Amino acid sequence: MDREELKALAQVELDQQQRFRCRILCCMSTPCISSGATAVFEALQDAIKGGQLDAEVEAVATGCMGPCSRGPLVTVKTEGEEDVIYEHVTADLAMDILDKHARKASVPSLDRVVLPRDIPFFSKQVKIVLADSGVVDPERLESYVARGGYTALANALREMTPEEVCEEISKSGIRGRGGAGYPSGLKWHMVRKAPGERKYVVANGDEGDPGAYMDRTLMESDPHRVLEGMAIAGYAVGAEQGYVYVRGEYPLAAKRLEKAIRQAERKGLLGNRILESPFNFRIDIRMGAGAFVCGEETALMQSIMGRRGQPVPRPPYPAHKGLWGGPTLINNVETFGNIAAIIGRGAEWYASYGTEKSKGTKIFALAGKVVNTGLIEVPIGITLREIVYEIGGGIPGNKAFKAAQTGGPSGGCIPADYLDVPIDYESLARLGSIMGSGGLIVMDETSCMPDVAKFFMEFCMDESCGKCGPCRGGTVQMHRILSKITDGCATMDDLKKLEELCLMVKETSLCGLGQTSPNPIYSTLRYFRAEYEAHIKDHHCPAGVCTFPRKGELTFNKVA
Amino acid sequence: MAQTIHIEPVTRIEGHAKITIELDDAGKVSDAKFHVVEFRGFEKFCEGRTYPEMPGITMRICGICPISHMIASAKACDAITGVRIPKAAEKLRRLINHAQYVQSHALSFFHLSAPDLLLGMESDPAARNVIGLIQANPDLARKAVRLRQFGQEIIRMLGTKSVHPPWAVPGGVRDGLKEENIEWIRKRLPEEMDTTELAIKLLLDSYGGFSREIEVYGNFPSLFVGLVTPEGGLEFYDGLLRVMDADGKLLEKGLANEKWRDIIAEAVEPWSYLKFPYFKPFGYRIGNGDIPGLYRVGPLARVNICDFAGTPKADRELRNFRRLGKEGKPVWSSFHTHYARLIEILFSLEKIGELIEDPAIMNGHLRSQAGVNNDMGVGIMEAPRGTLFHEYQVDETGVLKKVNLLVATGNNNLAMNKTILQIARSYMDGASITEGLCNRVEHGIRLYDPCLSCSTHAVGQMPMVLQLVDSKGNLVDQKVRG
Amino acid sequence: MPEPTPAKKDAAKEKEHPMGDPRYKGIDRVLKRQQYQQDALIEVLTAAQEAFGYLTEESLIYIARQLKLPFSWVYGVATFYHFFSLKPQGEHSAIVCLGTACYVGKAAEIVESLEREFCVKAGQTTSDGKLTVTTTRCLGCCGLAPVVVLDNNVLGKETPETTLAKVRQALGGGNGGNGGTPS
Amino acid sequence: MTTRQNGKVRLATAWFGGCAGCHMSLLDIDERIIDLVKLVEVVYTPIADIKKFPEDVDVTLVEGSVANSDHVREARDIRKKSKIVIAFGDCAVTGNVPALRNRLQVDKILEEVYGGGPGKPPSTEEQYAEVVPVLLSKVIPLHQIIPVDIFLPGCPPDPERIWTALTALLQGGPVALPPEMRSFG
Amino acid sequence: MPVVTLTINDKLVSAQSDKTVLEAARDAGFEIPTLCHLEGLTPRGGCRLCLVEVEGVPRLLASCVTQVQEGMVVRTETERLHNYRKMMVELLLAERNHVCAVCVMNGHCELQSLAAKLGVDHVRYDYLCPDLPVDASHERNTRDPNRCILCARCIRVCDEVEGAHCLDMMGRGIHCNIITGMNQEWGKARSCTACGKCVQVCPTGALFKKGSSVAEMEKQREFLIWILDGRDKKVWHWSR
Repeated sequence: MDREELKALAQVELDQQQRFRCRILCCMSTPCISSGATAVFEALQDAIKGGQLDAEVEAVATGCMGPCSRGPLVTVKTEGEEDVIYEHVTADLAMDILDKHARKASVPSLDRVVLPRDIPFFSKQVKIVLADSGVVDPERLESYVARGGYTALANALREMTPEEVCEEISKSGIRGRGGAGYPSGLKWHMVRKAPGERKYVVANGDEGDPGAYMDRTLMESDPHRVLEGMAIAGYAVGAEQGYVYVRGEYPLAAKRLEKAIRQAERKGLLGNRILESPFNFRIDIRMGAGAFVCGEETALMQSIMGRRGQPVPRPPYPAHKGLWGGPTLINNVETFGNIAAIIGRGAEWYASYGTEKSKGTKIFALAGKVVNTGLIEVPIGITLREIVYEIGGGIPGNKAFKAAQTGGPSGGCIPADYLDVPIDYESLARLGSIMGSGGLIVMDETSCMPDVAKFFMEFCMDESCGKCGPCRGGTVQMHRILSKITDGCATMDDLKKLEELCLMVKETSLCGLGQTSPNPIYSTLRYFRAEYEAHIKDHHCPAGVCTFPRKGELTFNKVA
Repeated sequence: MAQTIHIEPVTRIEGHAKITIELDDAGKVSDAKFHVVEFRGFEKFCEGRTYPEMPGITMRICGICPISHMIASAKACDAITGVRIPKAAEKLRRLINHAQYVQSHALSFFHLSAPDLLLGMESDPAARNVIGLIQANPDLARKAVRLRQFGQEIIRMLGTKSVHPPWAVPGGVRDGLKEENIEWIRKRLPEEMDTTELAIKLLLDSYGGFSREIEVYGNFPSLFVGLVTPEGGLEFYDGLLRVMDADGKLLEKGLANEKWRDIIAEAVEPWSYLKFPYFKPFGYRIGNGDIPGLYRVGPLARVNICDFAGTPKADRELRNFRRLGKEGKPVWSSFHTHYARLIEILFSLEKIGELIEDPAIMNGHLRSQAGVNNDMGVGIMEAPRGTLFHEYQVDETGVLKKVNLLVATGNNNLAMNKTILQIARSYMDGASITEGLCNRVEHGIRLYDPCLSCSTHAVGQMPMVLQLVDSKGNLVDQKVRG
Repeated sequence: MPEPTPAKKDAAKEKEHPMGDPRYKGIDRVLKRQQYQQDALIEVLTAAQEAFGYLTEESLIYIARQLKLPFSWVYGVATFYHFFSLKPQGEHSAIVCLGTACYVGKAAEIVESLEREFCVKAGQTTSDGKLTVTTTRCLGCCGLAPVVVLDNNVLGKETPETTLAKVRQALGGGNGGNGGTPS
Repeated sequence: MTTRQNGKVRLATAWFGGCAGCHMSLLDIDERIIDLVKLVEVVYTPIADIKKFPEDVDVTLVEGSVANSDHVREARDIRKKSKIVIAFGDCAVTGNVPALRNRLQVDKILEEVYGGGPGKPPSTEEQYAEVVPVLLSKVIPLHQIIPVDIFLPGCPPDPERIWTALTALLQGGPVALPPEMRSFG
Repeated sequence: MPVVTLTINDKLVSAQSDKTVLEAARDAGFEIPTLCHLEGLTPRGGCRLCLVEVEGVPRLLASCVTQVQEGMVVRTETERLHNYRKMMVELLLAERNHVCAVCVMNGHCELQSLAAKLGVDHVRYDYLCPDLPVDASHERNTRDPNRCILCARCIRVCDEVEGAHCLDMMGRGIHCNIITGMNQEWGKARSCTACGKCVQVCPTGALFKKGSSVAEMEKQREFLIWILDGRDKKVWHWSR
């Protein structure tokens, strides 16, 4: 296939879609499926067939639409009308939807489940990466192509030199969405210039942060976007082999990617002589098997090579010596999700979103004690208040906002005082947190901060690979001290020890997991020190979470 | 009104323990108990280790007689490998053991017991200790320190450290003696001999003032257990098990070590972490509360059961000692343990003198090599405080499956309880607790020189609190000394 | 109750696998697809776990031989990743998500109630082999927190009570409580 | 160190879960002990008859690990009454050999060690609860119960090591042992 | 090989450009503590004891895996590094059951002497006291995981020098452990050639010659350089 044929394919698909008077899009991502979306979709299909509506109405299984807690979600696209989104759809309600939109019947009961489009949840979002999520059928290449998919790749192959592609990425100002925020363009240039016979492109889909699932959603809802981004990267850096490393917990994502790769190969969008150019690029899927540390790039490479996912010291950086010694470009799945848009619409357009130092949009997984939970894509620089109170709809039960946790186990907590701080890499770092992969957990007054820190430390302790001493032993000891604090049998000396350990583990650990593991303690200590001291000095948990069986009195064995 | 008196901690012994004395409604002593209050669990945590590590681990049971444990353990390990250790190694092990007898007995006599003997049972408790002794008689104290040092120094020569030397190993020992060591020992021996003879003289001179103590400090019929040479001589390192009854009749003339289980069994009591071994053929408790299987080990027992010592000076003293027994019977009173102990120092010094003049001790072959050849090994030897049993079972790889340790002090557990009961009964009058009574009861324990670190399961410092508790357990009176 | 693996039924029809167990065919397929490349170890282990329900020692030895990798290497990899289990799993599995959102939603209480009810510790299987209770770090369903996966069905917005009821039902009958009767 | 009227430092030694080897090593300073007695007043030690730990002690050497409830109580008492507490020997510093039991469950050990013989095992009867102390589930070093000022490792610490530390202390200087004098074991 | 000049602890040092900072520092007479590093084995960078400060680099760098660069300014002994090293050794001592007094390597152990050198006279953290069985099934060697610091020297020597790869690491985090074969008894692991190299490179008493008693085990490591020089450079070291 060449560029013309690609255009033709898109046209065919568009024509096909226009034949339907009404298209009913059903979200079939994991959260909605677990809320019963399969039954809704099947009921719709049956009814369409049974009611001889096949010619006019189409039911499409799509990816995520965003407000996951309201699932199953259904979007109805009717010619000449505004799209309507329904929440909490059941099989019965699906019949009503069919009646109303396909048969133009009046079904007032449906008004209860209409999700207004003008609420801030939607209006505050800017969808670049998730533009097609919830719109396209992730299992059909044509669906993506009809939305303009793969044209960016075609244009790059045809009109741009690899150097120019890298430059375009640099100009866009996009930074790695995996957490650290390293400028992607710089990385691409580095890999492009690195000497080496064989180079590799790796999409890091080992989304380990508890509370973040944008990568999964992207891979499940719009797999071709990721593949296209990788192919462009392959062209730019001179790689012929790519790997998507998918977290083991995401079998559906792997399945859809697998399917997408096969479809793309069949159409000549991947494989040899892509779009009739001399460029060859294969993509393989590698499954993780349950190890958070494999999100760290050197550990991830070990895992791809079938080894224990233990990090190796850097330098050499993967960009110089990565998989099998070849220069390797590792970017997050979300980062790759941005590439087609940047190349397709230009770096300048992209750079118009975001702040001076952080360009574009960022997807957050909004969860915890907030009314609207789900996946949101917002321009970088938006304030936390806008996210929590406008997009998120505030805290349920009229409770007080206490803190928002970003960045998962490597991140930190942002207290209410900083609700108006714009969310970008630098501001978050100044507050002692990180952007991370985008988990954003809202906590209200019922969360105990030492307990929160203990929760994250337990995570790090379980996920430490065990290679370097400070992380292996340090996380265990930090967890012990935090346990003593939440059990009410710590001393102020323990707190001092904890702070010393934090600094030591941060500065001496081999990889990012260890280096960032004390962050939750740091930030909670920074903003909620009084809460720690209340546990230690007064044997009192202000949030009422921790129980102290023997208040103030320590038995010997407890101390031991 | 019945009461209980607590003595806590018992001091000037090697370890932690408490004593309680129970009084009946008439204020008469009805029972006395010696509680060992610590537990370390060597028998359990050694399981899973490899047997060659055992001499090094088990000697940490005790800092006073680590050599005994090291050697008993090494002997048990020898038995597991099934090898006969080289002659020189055996002689060296005997040498280090005699050195230990010198230092340990010197410590027991001078540092722990002498304050009572030389300063008086009822003297000021604040000064009634080795420091008081140093101040009262610096010359004697210096002699005592040097006698103990002599023993410790020989241990250091062989094992590089005076406490816990990593020296005896399965199949032999790690290092031998050097010429200059022998020279040093030879030069120091006469001085130490003099100190010991001086001590014997001091002790016997003081006997006149202790006639009542001799009468009631553990003066009761009992069995005596210990090792003797095949010829019936005094033996510390190796030998046959002998059991003598209170009349001097031999119940076991010379039992092979592996058969020790035939004659010894252990009982437990809820009030002590130290077990209660007894002579198995006679049973533990019988109806009237008597314990027919009660036996004693240690210097008194050893000197009682042997036919002769085997060295001139020791034999001379032994003849003198025998006269203390009534009607040709063994010596019953534990008070004479002090004397027996000093005889043993003399014997050890003489033996050290013999050993260093034996050219065979300088032979360079010190270790036999072998792997696991038996699944079980027993090592029995005489520690300063009495017979010490180590028994190991191993799997075919040499990992310990079962460890049994019966330590010297444990063997004397029943006797110690009986001794303090006897003392309490004769010195307790009315419901008031005197300081002197406390000390006398404690001295009764000190006679056995109990090494409670040794008592495996048990160690304890003996703080001393005397408590009067009524029959309902209410505290009536308490005396804390200090 | 799930089938005792469909592969067994076909055993008579299909040619016996040299290992004497037709389930090895699933492993062979992946081995071939990956061209016996050593770096495909994790994929092959995944296939073995799918075929046997857990990684048997025999299967690990087989994989090591096929990939020409040292035993210790294969064992080291198999024990590094939480996904692999070297012990047989129960007929039913309840996986409680302990991701941040679920933690904030008090998922720990669900784990505790399961542990109490069925006398198991998280990560273990009941003595009668009926139920395995495990925890996981975020299933990416944070919008539905707290989340429990019962026999591959994702259940959202759970409470200890609702989870217990569903697990009891899955185990057959309302009295699933005896599932963990200590033997 | 403040000097007393008699010019002597008030010294105490105590002994918890250990083997007495450190005390033996202290005695192994040999004749120097006679010099030491000129400088210090030994106010409490297991080898003397003072039963109650006295008030206002300058230096206390604590041998042994903390293994039972008595030790915990005594350690706290010692801390209250001593200016300087020295963890004396590996058991006090690390738990050492007594801590080898930590990998096991204490109830199980007791059961196995005392089961089988005639009679009842220790600590099972209430009337002796006060007499026979409760074992801690883990044997711990001294500094996990009370703050410790100086650590003197070694199994046992070599007499030279003890002498170096004591003389430094008695001369009022800080105790700074050279590397070869501070190793465990 | 080109030579670069760098500054280590204020001293101007020159080194071949393929050398690591550790090698350059040691050549210049500066002692940097290491546990997982052993000359002759591939560097691992796991123990983190050899961390150094490099001017202009915000992070601390493991000198065993950092190559020298022209103009580099390195500090190997600062108070910060010293404190961290102390803490690392304490963490190692706390995570397993290291009882120096009754260890076969007492007096010869790298961990023990390093602790003494760094002034670790007590461990501030809780001892974790894991219950780990001793494996004495091998005819020549014994493995006691209670004394293991997971430095992986044994794994590397078995793989890189002996070529047997009988040893590897299992589990993760605090539950890591060294295994032989399919985590089976060492005596039954057929890939073991009983060469004993692992025993000799082990810095502690975790691996020792069967039958060793307390404080008796001493290790000799020169063989590693002899083998590597003989094999790779055809240079043989004839002892005496």
